[in-house]
Amino acid sequence: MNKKNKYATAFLALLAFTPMYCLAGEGPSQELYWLNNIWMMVATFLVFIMHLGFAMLETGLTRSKNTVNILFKNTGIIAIGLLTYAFVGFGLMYPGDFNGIFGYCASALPLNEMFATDAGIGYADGCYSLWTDFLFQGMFAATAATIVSGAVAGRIKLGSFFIFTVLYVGFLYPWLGSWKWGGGWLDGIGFYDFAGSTLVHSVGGWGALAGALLLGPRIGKYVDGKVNAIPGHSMPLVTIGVFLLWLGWFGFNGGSALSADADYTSFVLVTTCLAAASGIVGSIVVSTLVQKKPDLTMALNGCLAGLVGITAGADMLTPMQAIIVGLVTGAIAVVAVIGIDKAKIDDPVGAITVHLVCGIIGTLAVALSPDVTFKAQIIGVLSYGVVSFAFALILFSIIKATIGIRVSAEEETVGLDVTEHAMSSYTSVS
Amino acid sequence: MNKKNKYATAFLALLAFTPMYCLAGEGPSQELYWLNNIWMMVATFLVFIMHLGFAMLETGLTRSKNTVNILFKNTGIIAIGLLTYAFVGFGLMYPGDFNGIFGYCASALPLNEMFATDAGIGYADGCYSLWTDFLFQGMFAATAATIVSGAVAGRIKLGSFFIFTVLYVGFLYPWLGSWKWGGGWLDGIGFYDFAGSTLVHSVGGWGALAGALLLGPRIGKYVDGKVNAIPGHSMPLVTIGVFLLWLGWFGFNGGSALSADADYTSFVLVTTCLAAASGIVGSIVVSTLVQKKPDLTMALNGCLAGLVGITAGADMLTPMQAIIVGLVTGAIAVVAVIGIDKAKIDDPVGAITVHLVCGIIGTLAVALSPDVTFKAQIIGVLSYGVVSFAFALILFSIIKATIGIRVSAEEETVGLDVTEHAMSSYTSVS
Amino acid sequence: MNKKNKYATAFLALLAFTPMYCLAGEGPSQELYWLNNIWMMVATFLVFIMHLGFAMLETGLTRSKNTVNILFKNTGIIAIGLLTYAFVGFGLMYPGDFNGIFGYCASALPLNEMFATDAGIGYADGCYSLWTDFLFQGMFAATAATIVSGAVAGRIKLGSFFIFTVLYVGFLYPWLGSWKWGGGWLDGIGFYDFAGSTLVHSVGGWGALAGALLLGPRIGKYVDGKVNAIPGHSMPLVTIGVFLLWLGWFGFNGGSALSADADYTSFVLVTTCLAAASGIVGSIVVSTLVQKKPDLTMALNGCLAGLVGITAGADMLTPMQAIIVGLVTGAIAVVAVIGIDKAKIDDPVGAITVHLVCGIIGTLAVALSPDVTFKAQIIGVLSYGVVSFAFALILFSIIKATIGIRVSAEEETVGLDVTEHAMSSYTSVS
Amino acid sequence: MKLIIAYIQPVALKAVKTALFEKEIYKMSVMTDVLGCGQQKGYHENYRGAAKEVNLLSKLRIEIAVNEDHLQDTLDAITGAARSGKIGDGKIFVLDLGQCIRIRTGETGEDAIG
Amino acid sequence: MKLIIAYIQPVALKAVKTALFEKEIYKMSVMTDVLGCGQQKGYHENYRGAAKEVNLLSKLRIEIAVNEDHLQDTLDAITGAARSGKIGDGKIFVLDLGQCIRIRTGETGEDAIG
Amino acid sequence: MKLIIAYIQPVALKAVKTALFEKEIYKMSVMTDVLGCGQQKGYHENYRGAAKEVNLLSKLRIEIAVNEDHLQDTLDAITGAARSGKIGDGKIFVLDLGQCIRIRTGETGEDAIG
Ligand SMILES: Nc1ncnc2c1ncn2[C@@H]1O[C@H](COP(=O)(O)OP(=O)(O)O)[C@@H](O)[C@H]1O
Ligand SMILES: Nc1ncnc2c1ncn2[C@@H]1O[C@H](COP(=O)(O)OP(=O)(O)O)[C@@H](O)[C@H]1O
Ligand SMILES: Nc1ncnc2c1ncn2[C@@H]1O[C@H](COP(=O)(O)OP(=O)(O)O)[C@@H](O)[C@H]1O
Repeated sequence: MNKKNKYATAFLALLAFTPMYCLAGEGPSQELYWLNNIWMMVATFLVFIMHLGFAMLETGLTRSKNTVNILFKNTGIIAIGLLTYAFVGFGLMYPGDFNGIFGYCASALPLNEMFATDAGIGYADGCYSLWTDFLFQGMFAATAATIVSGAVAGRIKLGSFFIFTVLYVGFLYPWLGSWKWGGGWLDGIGFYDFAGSTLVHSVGGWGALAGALLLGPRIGKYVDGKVNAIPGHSMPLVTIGVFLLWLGWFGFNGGSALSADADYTSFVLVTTCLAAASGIVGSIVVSTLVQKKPDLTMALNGCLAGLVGITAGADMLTPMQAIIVGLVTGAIAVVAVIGIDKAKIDDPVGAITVHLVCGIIGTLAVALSPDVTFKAQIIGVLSYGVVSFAFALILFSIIKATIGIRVSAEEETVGLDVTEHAMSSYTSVS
Repeated sequence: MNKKNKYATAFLALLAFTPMYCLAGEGPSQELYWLNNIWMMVATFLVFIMHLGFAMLETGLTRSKNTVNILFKNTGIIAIGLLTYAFVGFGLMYPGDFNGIFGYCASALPLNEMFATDAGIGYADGCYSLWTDFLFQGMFAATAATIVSGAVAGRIKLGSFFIFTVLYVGFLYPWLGSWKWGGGWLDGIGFYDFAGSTLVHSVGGWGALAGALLLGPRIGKYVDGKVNAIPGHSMPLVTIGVFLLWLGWFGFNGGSALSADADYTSFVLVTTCLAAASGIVGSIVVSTLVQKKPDLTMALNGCLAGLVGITAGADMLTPMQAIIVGLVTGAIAVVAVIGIDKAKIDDPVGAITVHLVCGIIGTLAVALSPDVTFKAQIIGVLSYGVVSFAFALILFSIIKATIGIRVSAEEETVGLDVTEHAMSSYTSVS
Repeated sequence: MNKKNKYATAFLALLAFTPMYCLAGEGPSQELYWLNNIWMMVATFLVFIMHLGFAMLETGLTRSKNTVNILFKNTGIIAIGLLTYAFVGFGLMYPGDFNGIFGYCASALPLNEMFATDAGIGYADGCYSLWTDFLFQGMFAATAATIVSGAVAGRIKLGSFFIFTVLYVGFLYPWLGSWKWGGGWLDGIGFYDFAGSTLVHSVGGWGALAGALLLGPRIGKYVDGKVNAIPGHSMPLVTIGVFLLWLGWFGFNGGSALSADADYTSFVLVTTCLAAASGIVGSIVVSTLVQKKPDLTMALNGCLAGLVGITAGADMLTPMQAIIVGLVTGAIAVVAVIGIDKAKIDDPVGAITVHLVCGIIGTLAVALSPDVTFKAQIIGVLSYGVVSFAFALILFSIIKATIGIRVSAEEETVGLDVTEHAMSSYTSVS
Repeated sequence: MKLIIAYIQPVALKAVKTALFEKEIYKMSVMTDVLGCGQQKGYHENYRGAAKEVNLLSKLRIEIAVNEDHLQDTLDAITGAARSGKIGDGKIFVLDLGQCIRIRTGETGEDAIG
Repeated sequence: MKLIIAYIQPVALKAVKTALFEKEIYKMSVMTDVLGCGQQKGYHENYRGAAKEVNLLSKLRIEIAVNEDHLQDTLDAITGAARSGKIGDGKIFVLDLGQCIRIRTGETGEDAIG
Repeated sequence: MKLIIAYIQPVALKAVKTALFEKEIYKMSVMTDVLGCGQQKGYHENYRGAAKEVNLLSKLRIEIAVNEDHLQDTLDAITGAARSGKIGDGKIFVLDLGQCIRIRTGETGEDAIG
């Protein structure tokens, strides 16, 4: 049971709230197994649809001349994410008993069997099947690379991005994941990250920062020391993206309960939604104050900020604390987007703000709970930060030094749709 | 058990179809509790996605110069809806034992506790958890304001709309809801509204009518006594909106069964879908006859008309009756849209037609069932109508008299995106 | 139990993997019945949303002047599909005991009863309710016509298409379906088609081929013997379409397990997703080789190719075999799209490639499993092919000879939105 | 023959068309994706905190070829219908038109214009 | 030097381009968001029951600057390729072009045109 | 009075506008949906295996009416700011402008231009 739900269980036991059936000595009933599994499958679907959400968010916030390229990247990422996770990632992330730092279980997903021998009700105490486990975790994996995609949009070479993706999703994400969710050393010292403010979002966010730094800004973004708005080309697509991401978060957080425990799971959904709602309010207020007029993209980023913020502690904070986390992350998101722009780091979709900045805040906020220490959270944030930022920086640097990382100025000016794909995203005359 | 499922239970007992487990003396099993709760969580997700549906429908049916504004309103509404429901609405709508007209339960949602003392399997006889209950009902709440949003699009001041929203969602909707679903006086006299043809849709529709009347039509809509088409700017967005709304209705109606009872819940889905399908057919036929050519927006409105129409009686009518309700509401929707336009009430999205007109028809249609009286239905329709229309009219009038309700002619001409948000929804040159 | 799950059961028994509860002598528990039913309802929702996916795919891959027409067709199809299935199709497809070739059960869906006498836990051994059964199967039905819609886009008369749809969905699809899923003669000889590579996708694909052949290409598609690209007008819509289709496939295949059996169902989801992912990879690789630059529409078609390919054997192939099926169908999809174009068959969305070509490959690939014979698969593919192609060809020919099938050249040039609907899909000046 | 180019506010199109039809001017071409920069101040957009001065506002551009004797009528119709009195109403430019050909018939000159 | 403005049906673009290329006219500019109002009757839209007369139909506007000696060739190419014989085929206008400058090199006049 | 028509690369718009403002030319109109075909080779699109030669590239078209005495300044501003030295930089055409009317006031001629 070297899975996340170890924590769910421990936590519930801690509160003596309701004993999980799997603590009761006798095994779970077939009914419980099946219904737990239904819940986890539904959560998997919801996390899947986040990829469409990310694709639309990124497309909408960038220019139409790069749309085919962005859609292509996002289509490729989910394929790469699932396949690398099937062949490597799943075994890296859940190595079973290991030294706590690096391990590998070669047989995690039995690719050549119809039904694996260790599958069935005994797999995770009846909380979900082997296959559901793989698919749910696999859907998470691709997320880290998708986050990077947004920050490097409009200037990165397609091939270079895919090489980065294969290694970031196939190796780094699951390896670092094992430190906590695989039962590794950070798990041992009491670091808490319920559904991945740090493990998923910050890891993605560090990659985004590394990419944005190494690539430099898009042409025309910072001219004569002034920040130049390069507006996204479609606000309806941005809105579709964010609503689908919120929808997906029901599965991202709700599924991270790792069983269908009625009170536990639904409690997590409440904190999640309240943080999203107050994230919107927080960013609308600050955006209206700072920018004079309320900015739709900020309101939507605020929603995501609240969601990322609550992800680490969705099962550890009270509803009121969730609202506060939402308000704070939503408010900070506005300031961070503007600040990162001032620092001349060009992040077209606000990925660094939403996933890195708010991921860190959210992870630290778990310490509001008496059961989690601030120290453990800091150690977790730092160790994930150092390793993933370094990895991304080195990986991008090697790619830069070898096959190159950035398209030519001319290609960027014409747009990646034409230069990388020989296609246009919108065709009116034909 | 002062919740809607009282009725589900009573209804089933009535038909002696299958005894609900919770009538059996012994409590429900943990399995039943958990699986009921899964169903209700899924229904919650589906109702959530209706908000994206409404946003797309409204955006697509209006001009592109107001798109940011519409998306912003819809993003704000869901945040306002959830937060006011958490702080006030839930307690207003389900006050427990009360005088039947107005009551309040301050502790409905325990905001400062991790797990409330009255939570758990006993909360609603194992039909869903406290948290699921709140979230499902909270998702409903924001709907009423979203309906209004469509009818006032393109000319209402942003701040004024949000003030209206806070009071309509935070106070009026839950207060009126308590009359029936909270176990109030209308519940007592046998008024039946399964999932809210009246409680949600008509209440929203009355607000829409009040808003449209007080604001007056958009500039250029009625010139020299003639109705002037102001076409919506994107039919794909309208279609996305309606399909997402239909999807959401699986949860809106299916979740209103308030348990996962296999036959009961799935029966409701069948009547719901047949009404939607025949609503499309009804409006296509009438639209082709009246307008000479079949109008896509009418076909899609007809789908929603059928859905709103069946909402009150989805568990009370036979499949064939559901088809008839769909045909009738779909057909009437076409006539009503044209008629309301002839009456010079400018409703860009047809909200008054779909939600008010078809909401009333649907509520009355429940009397086709032998278990429901026409008189009770009339009383329900009228009392909800009088109070919500008066409330909306007064509230809008106060706002109009104080901070103003309508943007200036110049702002309207330029478009609310630029004047209210300093943004454009679509940017081609940058 | 003349339903698909006969096979699921037999298959599981075969592998002696886990005995289905319904084999155990005593009936299923209420909990199992309800949770099975929840799963099947969720699957129904997912299949429903595929119709939005098809609508977006088709809209995005065609020109904006035909957008209203395409959205209208797709809205009409789902209405027609559900209603004909309620009145005729359900009884045709599941006639009960019959001669194996043609049968009809008039009382399949009791339209005038609230709760049918044979409903309840005994209906399908507690795997789902009568109502869920109807709705899930009904959602499948409309799919066949939707597939045709894509291939004939931009030139077919609206009325003629709807006449075709009524007969194809209302009669042909369910009649042919009875041969296998209704327990007919093909079921008897051991033909295997888990979720419909042949029964749904090829049947639709044959109709698409017949329609494309009889209509001829769009004006300007093949000029002076050269293939002329007529690019679709919106790549974001295409992407939305494909991601929604993938999402829907979780229900299409997952629901075809016909119970919530945790291992069985989730195993199916894994093969489904791995085939989709490798379909993307296969088509990206081949597209980059053949077309020099990676084509987004090919990558997305490749995803669908993988999904269609795995649909017949999702519960019969190992994960590794699923990956191979995906790679092969994804690769072939690119070649087939180009080849069909070279053969001067104009298929704007690649329906013939994805649904017919890959449907056949997928059906044959099931023979990789030791439990299925190649011969039975060939017989199935051929008999479905002959009958449905002949039926579609004759039906389209009769329509062509009577009311006509193709709009005039002038109407086609102006676009069907204006000529068939008197509307525009996008309006900028108003 | 003259070629008239008129920049007007998008909202004025309907009125301008009606006014032209009344003067029996039925032929014209309209360009919709036009941005104008003039005395009308424009506005500030504020996208994600980066101020963006938008001094290019949406306009319509109408092009009408007319024979000399219709010139004044056409100009009057446009100015009359497009004038709101507010800055931004637009401009009309008149050019000499050397030749005009109706593609369908091959007619040229004044016969081809109407 | 002359400036040729041609309004054509969108479907004719391909043929016109080919015809021009054959006459070795390689330089042109095309405006796509153009609506034309002429003898072609237009059609009625009917949006939600409100009739809407649409007499502005989609057209393309081609602009070509040519030297005198290429004028006739260019006109012939356009008329030849754009003519379907049906109402709505379009019009060609020819203006005197006073000056022409190639931005890249600063060349002016006849040298700059091609 | 002269009517200046300039085709430029879309990216150059900002620089051109700034250059014009510096010369105190504040009035102009910009058409955004413009495709240009010239020495710039274009590229090949490859949609679903069917090659598609795209020799129409995105351009912007600026139209500025000026009085004679501003002509040179305007031309200089445009050429200066739009020149990258690469093929595709664009062209400027200058036409004689017969008349100019400010719709708002009815002013005509040189007074109306600015
Ligand atoms: N000299 C000019 N050259 C080109 N276009 C012009 C010129 N002057 C005005 N325009 C066009 O006319 C529009 C209206 O002009 P503006 O100066 O704003 O208002 P007014 O004509 O009322 O003074 C401008 O937005 C621009 O499109
Ligand atoms: N006098 C004119 N001024 C401006 N544009 C014109 C004029 N006459 C025709 N056009 C343009 O040419 C198009 C075709 O003209 P139309 O009268 O419909 O056909 P035809 O040239 O065959 O008589 C019109 O839609 C319009 O765009
Ligand atoms: N003779 C012409 N007529 C109309 N437009 C032209 C002409 N020559 C050039 N253009 C416009 O100018 C653009 C740039 O011209 P091009 O020949 O590509 O570059 P350069 O001016 O550097 O030689 C073209 O894309 C086209 O829009």
